[in-house]
Amino acid sequence: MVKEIERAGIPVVHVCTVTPISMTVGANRIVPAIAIPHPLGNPALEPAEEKALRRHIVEKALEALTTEVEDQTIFE
Amino acid sequence: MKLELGNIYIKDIQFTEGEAKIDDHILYVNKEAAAAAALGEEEHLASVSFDIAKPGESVRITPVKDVIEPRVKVEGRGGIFPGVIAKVDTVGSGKTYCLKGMAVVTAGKIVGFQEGVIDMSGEGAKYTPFSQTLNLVMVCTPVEGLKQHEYEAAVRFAGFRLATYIGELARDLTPDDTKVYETYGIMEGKEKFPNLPRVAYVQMLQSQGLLHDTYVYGVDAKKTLSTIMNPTETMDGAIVSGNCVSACDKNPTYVHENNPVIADLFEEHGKTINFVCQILTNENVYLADKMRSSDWTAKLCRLLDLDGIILSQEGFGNPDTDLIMNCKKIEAEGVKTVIITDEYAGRDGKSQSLADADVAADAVVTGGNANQVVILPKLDKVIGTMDYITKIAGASEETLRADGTLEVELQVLTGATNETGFNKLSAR
Amino acid sequence: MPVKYFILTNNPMVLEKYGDEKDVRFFDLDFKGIIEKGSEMISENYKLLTHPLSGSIKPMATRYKSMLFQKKPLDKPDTWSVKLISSALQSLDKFEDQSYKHTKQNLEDFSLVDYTLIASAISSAEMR
Amino acid sequence: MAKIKVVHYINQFFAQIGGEEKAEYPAELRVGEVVGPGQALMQTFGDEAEITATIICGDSYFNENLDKAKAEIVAWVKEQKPDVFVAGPAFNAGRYGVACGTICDAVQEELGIPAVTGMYEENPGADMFKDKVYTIATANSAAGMRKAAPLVAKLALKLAKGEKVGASVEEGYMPNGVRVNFFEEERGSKRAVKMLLNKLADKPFVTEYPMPSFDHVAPNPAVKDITKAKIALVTSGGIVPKGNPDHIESSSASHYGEYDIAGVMDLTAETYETAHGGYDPVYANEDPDRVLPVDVLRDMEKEGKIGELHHLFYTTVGNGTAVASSKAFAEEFSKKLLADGVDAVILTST
Repeated sequence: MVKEIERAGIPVVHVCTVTPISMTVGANRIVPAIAIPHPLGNPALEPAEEKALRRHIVEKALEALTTEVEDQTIFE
Repeated sequence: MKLELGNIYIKDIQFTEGEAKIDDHILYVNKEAAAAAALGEEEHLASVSFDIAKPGESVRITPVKDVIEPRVKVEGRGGIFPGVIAKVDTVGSGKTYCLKGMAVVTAGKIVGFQEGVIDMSGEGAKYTPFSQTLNLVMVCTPVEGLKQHEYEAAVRFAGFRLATYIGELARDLTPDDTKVYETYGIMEGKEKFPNLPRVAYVQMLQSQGLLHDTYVYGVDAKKTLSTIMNPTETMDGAIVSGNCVSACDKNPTYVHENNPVIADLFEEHGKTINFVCQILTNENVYLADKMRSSDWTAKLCRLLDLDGIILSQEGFGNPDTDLIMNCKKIEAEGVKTVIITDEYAGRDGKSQSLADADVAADAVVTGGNANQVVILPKLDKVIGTMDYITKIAGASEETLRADGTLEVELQVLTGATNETGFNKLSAR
Repeated sequence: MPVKYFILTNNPMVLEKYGDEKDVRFFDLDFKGIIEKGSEMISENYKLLTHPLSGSIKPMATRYKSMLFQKKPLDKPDTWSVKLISSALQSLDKFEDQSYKHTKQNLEDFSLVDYTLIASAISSAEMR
Repeated sequence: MAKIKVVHYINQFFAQIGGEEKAEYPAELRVGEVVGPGQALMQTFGDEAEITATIICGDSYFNENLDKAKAEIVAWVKEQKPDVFVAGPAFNAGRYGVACGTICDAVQEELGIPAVTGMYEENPGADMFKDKVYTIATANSAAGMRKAAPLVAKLALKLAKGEKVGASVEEGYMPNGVRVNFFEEERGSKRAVKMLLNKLADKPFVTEYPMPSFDHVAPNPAVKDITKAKIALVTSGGIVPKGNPDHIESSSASHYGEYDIAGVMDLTAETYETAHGGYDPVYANEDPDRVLPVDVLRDMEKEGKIGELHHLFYTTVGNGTAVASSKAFAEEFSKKLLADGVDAVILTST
């Protein structure tokens, strides 16, 4: 899906747990997620802490969207 | 280095109670003598049995381990299969006779799922080159409790001993025709053909580990750095197969002896190209080995001031990575490459054929899609055993169908999608 | 100098042979499962040292796969490892699932071949 | 045995009605008539097949009234019940090529009738349809009719008779991504030597296996000012409103969902859930924000860190869904995102 969104001319960041799959499907901007059942969260944390973690990932995603990239880049 | 190959065209093979010989192009085999020659002092094999399969007969040979062409060295240094049967010596010069139109085929369960099938008639015969040869088949039975790799080595050597023994029967014959192959030293070649493009053959040898090995003068290719040799050395059996995997694209010893790239480059040698040499490189499992071997191969191409090379691989998946690395690095040295491979594009032909790719590989010859499904007819006779057929790589569950026909992928047919360009099968 | 590594495998023979003297991480998964486990390792920044498609036995035909990984994780996923494992993942679907072949005898053969492949890689890694 | 029935589609030019000035010519069905290039096809059909009807349609009419023209023509073809449908060949006429590809694809998809067309490789219709419709590679002008028509006709006969179609280089159609085995005249090593000789002499050669370019899509330029940007959320994690109103399947999804989150500040266990069958749904159902970060983006919206969170989000289930389907979903909703002025997308996957 990520390739079609990019092909349509819309910059897209792929927040994905298993980055190799993200590379395979052709994502150019990749942000590693936490885990498959809860990519942008961690139930073991306190709600406030978990939201902060989520915010950190979303900020990484925005950073990816605002960074020029030549080819597939993982934003750690 | 100059080698004269003498071809003796075998018209038929027959068993005899009398003395083994070749008379008027007919090979007479005495089973006891042949068994004795094949076994030598081998204690790992309980027994060997012989059978003959002729083109067009309703016969299936399976599981097939190796296919070997009997040859004999009548003049020049060393003997056939140096470092394996003959003592170590630099072969590739002098005079060698080859028994054309026939092959020694070793069969026997080594690793239950790997060996291939040779059908002498029907749909399968179209795809395996060894349906066209008179096959002297040796079925090897191991001693009780023998480990697989010991059994593999035992069958391998028994095959070479038998092929050498049969080749010796031709020592005093006169060949039907002869062909001379000559290569020169680097400088000498440059002087002789100053403005012909300098071309070499880069051969990747299967070398991933037990049952995936190739031996050069008896040395396991896995442990070697890329090296160069005279292409005529292969004609005296300098390279032999110890490979048990993926019947369709492994190189049986027969293909090493009759390498088509070497033959077709010699055709152009001195006319349109200067066939400088052959380069050997391996296909290891360890990634750093792949880096080292492909770097070394590209370095050799540069050192030899080559203009172009033909690159062939052996096997699938793991070697695809080496194939692309070799191609990329050699092209980066300014040496033009053409690669020969086969494909695994899925049964529907829609999957990606190779496990790796690069824009540098812009000149590819393909030996066909090994996943293509074919229906093999029920044949009257089986040499070897049928109970592995559903286990052979590529055979699927419904392989053995009610009417006795076999639905299998080309993968199971020995040599079907060979990657040295041995066959005419291709794909688009 | 020799590389520090750990072995990721679903092959009981590898666990049995190397279990006590080497860092063997065994997971009882099928072929697809162990390749996916390898992919997870790579997304946790571990560098792959061997080719995931080693051995010309076709994926899905064999059940076992062992892989070497560099012991110390990098700071981010290693691009070559990602490329190799994703190509292996992709090639899984072009091969018919042949797990029906996993008879007892064959499993021993598959196990042996996988063990010998990783052994040949270990000798390279340890520069023996 | 009965003759094979063929319906032939051509544009206004090849029907000798006129050129560009007649491109608005509406779709017309001429039963029992063989028109223009139809004659050339008939030479190869001989008495094996006959063109039972010719459909003529102006290139502009077709492309500007796409759904109407397609429906009309497919209905006529349905009526005629041909064994095979032939369109063109269109050579290098762009809109004509696209029309041929579109109508052949529609006939195959909607009626299950095999179709074949022909055009020049640079015709835009080629890249669009060669993987779906057998497309004979032709010269770039009608001068190539003599060579193209027999190839189109022969392939049409084969498709009508349900015979096995050979490799692209044997039948003359453009490689369509399906590898087909066949036997060459010469063995591989000989072909390799010849290819090397051409490559060495900088002469043209044709590779037997073009390397896949991984169909890599180049990255778009970065968002200039994120604080003014409209961001949309898309997920393959299957987040849907509680009760999964559109019944998105838990695996191999056949469609995607478009849902409005205007005024929604946070996804809660009571209001949203996951339809995804491929992972343990407990955590996502507990707090769907863990898959679709609406809560954080609403905060950022309030703080002016982003311009706006788009009120629509798109969702499907990535588990086992065919690549072709998820590709089609994304192509469709990307058009909607563009139409809604979305500047960037955050796609979350499990």
